[in-house]
Amino acid sequence: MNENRVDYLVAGASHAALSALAAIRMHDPAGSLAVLAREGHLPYSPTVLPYVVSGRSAPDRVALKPAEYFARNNIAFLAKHALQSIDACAKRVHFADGGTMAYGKLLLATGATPIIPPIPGLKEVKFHVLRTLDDAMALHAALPRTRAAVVLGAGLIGMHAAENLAKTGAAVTVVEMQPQVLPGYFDSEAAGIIASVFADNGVRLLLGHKVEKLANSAAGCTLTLADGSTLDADLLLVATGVAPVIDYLAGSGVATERGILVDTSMQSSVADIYAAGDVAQAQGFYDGRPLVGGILPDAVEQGRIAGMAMAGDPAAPAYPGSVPLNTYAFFGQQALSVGSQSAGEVVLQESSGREYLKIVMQDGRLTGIFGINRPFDAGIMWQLILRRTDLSAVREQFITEPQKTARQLMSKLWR
Amino acid sequence: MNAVLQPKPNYIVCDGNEAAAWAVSLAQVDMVAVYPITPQSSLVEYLAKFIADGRLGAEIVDVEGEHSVLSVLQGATLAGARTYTASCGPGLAFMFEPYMRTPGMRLPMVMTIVTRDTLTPQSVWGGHQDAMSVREVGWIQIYCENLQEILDTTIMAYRIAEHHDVMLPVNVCHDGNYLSFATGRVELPDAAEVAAFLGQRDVNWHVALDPDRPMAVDPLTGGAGGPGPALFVRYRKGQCQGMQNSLAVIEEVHADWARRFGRHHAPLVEAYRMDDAELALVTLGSMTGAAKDAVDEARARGQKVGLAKVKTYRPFPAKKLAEILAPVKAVAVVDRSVSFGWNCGPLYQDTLAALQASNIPAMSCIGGLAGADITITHFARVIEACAELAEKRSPVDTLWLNEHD
Amino acid sequence: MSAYATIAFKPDRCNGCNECMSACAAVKGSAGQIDSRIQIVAANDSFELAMCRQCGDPKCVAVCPAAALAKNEGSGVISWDGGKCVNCLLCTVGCAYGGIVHNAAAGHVVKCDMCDAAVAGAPACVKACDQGALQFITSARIYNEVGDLEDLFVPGLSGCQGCNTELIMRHALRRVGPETVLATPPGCIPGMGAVGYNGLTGTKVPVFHPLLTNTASMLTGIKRHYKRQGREMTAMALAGDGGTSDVGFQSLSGAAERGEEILFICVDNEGYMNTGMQRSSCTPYGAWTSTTPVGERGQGKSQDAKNMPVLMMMHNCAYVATASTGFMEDLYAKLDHAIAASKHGFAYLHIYSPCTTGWRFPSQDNIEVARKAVETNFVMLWEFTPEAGLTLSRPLDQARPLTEYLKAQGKYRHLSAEQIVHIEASLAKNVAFIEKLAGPRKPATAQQAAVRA
Amino acid sequence: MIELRIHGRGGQGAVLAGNILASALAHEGKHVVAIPSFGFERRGAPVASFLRFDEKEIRQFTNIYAPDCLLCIDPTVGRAVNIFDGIKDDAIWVQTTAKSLPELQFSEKIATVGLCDAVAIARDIYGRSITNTIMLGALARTTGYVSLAALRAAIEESAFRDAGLKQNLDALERGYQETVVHNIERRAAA
Repeated sequence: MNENRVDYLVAGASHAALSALAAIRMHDPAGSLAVLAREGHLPYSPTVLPYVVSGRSAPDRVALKPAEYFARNNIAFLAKHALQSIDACAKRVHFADGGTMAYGKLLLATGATPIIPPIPGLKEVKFHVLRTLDDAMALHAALPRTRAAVVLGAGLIGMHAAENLAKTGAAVTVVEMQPQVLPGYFDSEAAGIIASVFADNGVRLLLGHKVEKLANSAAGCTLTLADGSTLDADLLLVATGVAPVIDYLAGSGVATERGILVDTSMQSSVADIYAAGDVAQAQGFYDGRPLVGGILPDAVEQGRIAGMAMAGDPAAPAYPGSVPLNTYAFFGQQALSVGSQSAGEVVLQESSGREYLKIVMQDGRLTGIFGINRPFDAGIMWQLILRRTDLSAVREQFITEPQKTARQLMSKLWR
Repeated sequence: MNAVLQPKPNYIVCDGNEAAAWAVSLAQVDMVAVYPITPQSSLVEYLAKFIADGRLGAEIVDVEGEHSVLSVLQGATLAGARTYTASCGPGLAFMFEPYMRTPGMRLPMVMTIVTRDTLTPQSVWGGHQDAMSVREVGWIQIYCENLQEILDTTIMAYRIAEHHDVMLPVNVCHDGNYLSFATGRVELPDAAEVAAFLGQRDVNWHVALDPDRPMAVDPLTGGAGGPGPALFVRYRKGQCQGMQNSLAVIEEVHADWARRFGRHHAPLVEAYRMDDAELALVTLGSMTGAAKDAVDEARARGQKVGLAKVKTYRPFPAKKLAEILAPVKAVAVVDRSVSFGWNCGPLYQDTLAALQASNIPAMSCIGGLAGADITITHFARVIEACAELAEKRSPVDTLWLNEHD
Repeated sequence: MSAYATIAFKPDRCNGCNECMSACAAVKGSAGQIDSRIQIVAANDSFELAMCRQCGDPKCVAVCPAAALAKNEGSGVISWDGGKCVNCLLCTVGCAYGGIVHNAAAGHVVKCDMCDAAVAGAPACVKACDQGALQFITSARIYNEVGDLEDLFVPGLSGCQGCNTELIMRHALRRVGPETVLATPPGCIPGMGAVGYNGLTGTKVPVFHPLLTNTASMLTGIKRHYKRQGREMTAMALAGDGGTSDVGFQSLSGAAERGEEILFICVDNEGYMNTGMQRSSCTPYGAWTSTTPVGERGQGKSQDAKNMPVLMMMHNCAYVATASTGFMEDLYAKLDHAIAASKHGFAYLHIYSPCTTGWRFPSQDNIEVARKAVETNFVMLWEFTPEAGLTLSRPLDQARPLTEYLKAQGKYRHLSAEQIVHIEASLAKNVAFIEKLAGPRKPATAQQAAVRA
Repeated sequence: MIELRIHGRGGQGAVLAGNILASALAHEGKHVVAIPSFGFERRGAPVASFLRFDEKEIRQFTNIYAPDCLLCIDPTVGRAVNIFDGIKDDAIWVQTTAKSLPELQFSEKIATVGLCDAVAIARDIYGRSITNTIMLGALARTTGYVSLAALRAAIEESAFRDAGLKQNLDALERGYQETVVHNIERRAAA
């Protein structure tokens, strides 16, 4: 680094950012490179946080890269550096603490932050969120005194947290406005199976319920639902979703909708400024409309493409578009969700007990596959979707034996 | 044998093969490669002995045939070595493939041809047919008359070959049997003076196989159209120019030799008693001594006879020979080999070409094949025939000197 | 970047016995084939493989939120840390090969760890495969050891598509290095531009065409002179079989007898492939060439090939070996031995080089043909030193049927049953001869074991 | 100019004798050229070599057809070839033989004969019949062409060493001492 200028500046320090660093270094071993972490920790993944809460993951063992990695690759790792603003004309960023840094190429991978819903009284009560390692450690510290926990939101964070809270022996209630858990990843039938497993494990699910107000109570707080019923909680976790962190973009000229709009090389509307991961609003795979994916493997892919493009790597591919993806392990069960529920025709949907499988195809091509306790290789399926592999010749076999058939295709097609 | 190098007297009594070996020693060559063949064998035996005795600090490579002899030396020269070998007859024929390639690579090598007649009939005896068969390949060819000339010329050959205007290989030819095995007194020059005469060796400044100077040696050159054939033409023309340059260099080197060592040898053509000559003999090699004696005897009888000895045969000193022969009425050329295509001797053909601007009649005499002796008596016959030619001025048949010996 | 040992799968050799899966399950304490970390998938007409490829830039690692997966830079193996894994299954999304999967019995994901092959010699699945469908390729060491060496031929040599000889040339010269004088007698090697055209060079070291006949002699002169000057360098020949065994044999034999310090590599493509595919003394019996054509009376070459490497062994050279590009690790080891031997004596390396143009097979099959030649014993890999005698680099008792090799090439297409019997009988005789020279089986070295694998 | 022809058999050293003689003559300031005859020299086959010497330069490299002197180092070669072929008038003949002059037949042109039983001397010195050096002594004694001292010097410079050198010096000496020279009076009369 020279006079506070770097060739490559990466804001953010999670999957997209790390993936970009590796891609830049692969093509340009010498260019100066700095990475900014908002917090004081080494890079970690938000996805691991529920396990920090439960104690399964020790906070000092979740770092995705050791400090030595940055030294070895000649990358300046700058902790506690949050962006305040960007002067795109001068190609310079300003930090919250007043410092500045000029850049050649800038990657914005600042992630997302929890949405705090506008429920009356929420601001007056003590509640937790779960987006940072500090959040997770605070929540973990609160567990021993927790008897009755309430989780707002039945998304992935909420459900993971609810499971882990339940495993500590607390009474856990999940309140979700939607009529099912994990909306967007699983249909109601699959969600029903998941919900039943939670119920069997003592988690109370209040689906289709809306919190009207909150108030402090002796133990903690009291929630009043729309139907008039109340819940007492000595621990309240708000997990009603996240929104991209883009507040620093005011005046920068970088175009945004929900997140930062990017093209297929992850470049924003401003030259030399790129975005990847939860902050980016990239094109969707199915209809090409820009969307904020918030999917970890997608963040890795976007980071890689952004890094390659920034370094001028001629092998940089075009971003193929975001495909919804999720893996979800709960109470010893496995649920996989790859692709779209709606972009095609359901060619198979079967369930029995805790098993479930649904396959969606369009024009002989796979568009989505979803399962609970039915093994298939999610990575192979994702590739079949991305490659738009024509399955007409093996359609029946695929529907009958999706894992085996997909493996055969993989072995032949990407040999 | 009875060769001794002593400060005084600075002569040895040796045969022609040993004289050549002494010259090679004095030239301080880096490498010799050898394969024995009659009548060259004792020459390489002398060299092997000199090297074994430590008298010559050269690398000796005893290879499996003449083809490899020249190949080894090509490699060594490309690596920067001053090299030497000797061969003749069938050995020279077997060597022909690398022999043909040496001048094109402009390798300044020196090789003695201890001349021998070629097969067939099978023969192991002297004659110039071997050297004559390769006269158009691009080597400089110099013929020696006597033992002293062998020693002196072999040393001079290095300076001629390595001259930057020449850079061509040299054959020093001495006659099998009559010079290879004849013993006589030979003056030995001082080794340090020879070193000074030859100067710093620099044999691969123009083409080298040296990891410090990587280059492709002799890539394919030519092809249909394009720059290839033009490049080839420039190489060929340059090679011919090198041959022509050598005429002046040979004269200059002989002059310097005479200055330094007090022995003068005619560099291109020697004129003997030509001042008022009406008849001229043209000779090559060891036959010349007897021819000179025959000239003296004829002069004593009152015939105005002279002699031109060709020393440098390739490149052919046509201008020099024409000058020397200009005043005479007839010329008899004595060859020790034949030109099959013309039913005459090759030196005769060259002489005819040199004389083409004049109308001097010439005749071809062939003698000394397969070890045959050409005596004063034979030359007396040649002079008689020449006198007849001068009188009649009509073409005469080739005279085969030893046919009825 | 390092290269690593890897497990290679040859679908055409797999017979679906699933012994690999049993072996894996056994060594990993899994319930059975279903839990094996290697999965052979039977398709209609073939067998396919799902297992960890130990990717160079592994996505499973990149997507793991718990830092439980990591690529070991020493071994290249992607390791899984159960103490960090949170069982989120995201790695299964990252993997496009079905190489990391949830194992219900174990309660977590499992993947291939190559059985700690550095210790075990080869992974259990490979050891269990007696069909050669799984092979443990350890040739990565070549890349790691010599990958940074400069290619001393210029790019753009004009060899035929898929030329094996170009592979040999480039690998050999880069290993020998720049302190070399290279002789390439007339043939494919200079023909593809190694010496260059019209004043331009194709090689970064001093290079020349000797005559077809005098390669070893010219190198003798070069080497002797530099040695006399105390200069270290390698005098190296890359010669075709014609320039070696036919017209070049005399000078070669002479140099070998004299013990000249030369590295002589014969690139044997069994004929004069550069000039239009004429027969040489190295052309095998029955082979079609343009001078042993197939017609009403002619049925290819009617004599057996001259056994050049054995002839050279009988010169008692400092080193003689046979090698094949189908076994690069072995080839590199022999190149090292040959280079070392050329510092004190004559080193002769005979490398078999299938010719896609002259032998008539598709250009992409070159290495396959080279391997088949060795695996059928048609080409035997061995090395010789005066001290150790002849040692086999690969056992001769597990040969695949010779017809697999013959059928791979158009030049043998016309063979009659009688001719095949002749070739098989000749081969049996040759194998017996070499086995006799090799003597009783010596303990295999690690390197030999690797070649065998 | 004196022309000398040496006769012997293959292996006896006739060529070597010519070369030693040439050296000795050169040491005495003479111009000299020695030429061996050449062929496939089997051991025991008749061989000849030629030597010319003069006070002035010798230019011709040819065989000798009319010798002034014959040196015959073998007792029986005269039966195989006509050693007297072409000799000049009043020629000198130096012959190894155990016989006495009356027992020998020779050309009428011979004026001087030097006889030496070199075979017996050789058996005595070497244990076998190597006659060349002995006959050089005989030549010196008979002809006076060259001094014994010059021959001794030439032998000392040659490749003989140690015992071999001493034997050859003895041989030279005894050849010189034990040669009987006959002048053929009747020739002059004829």
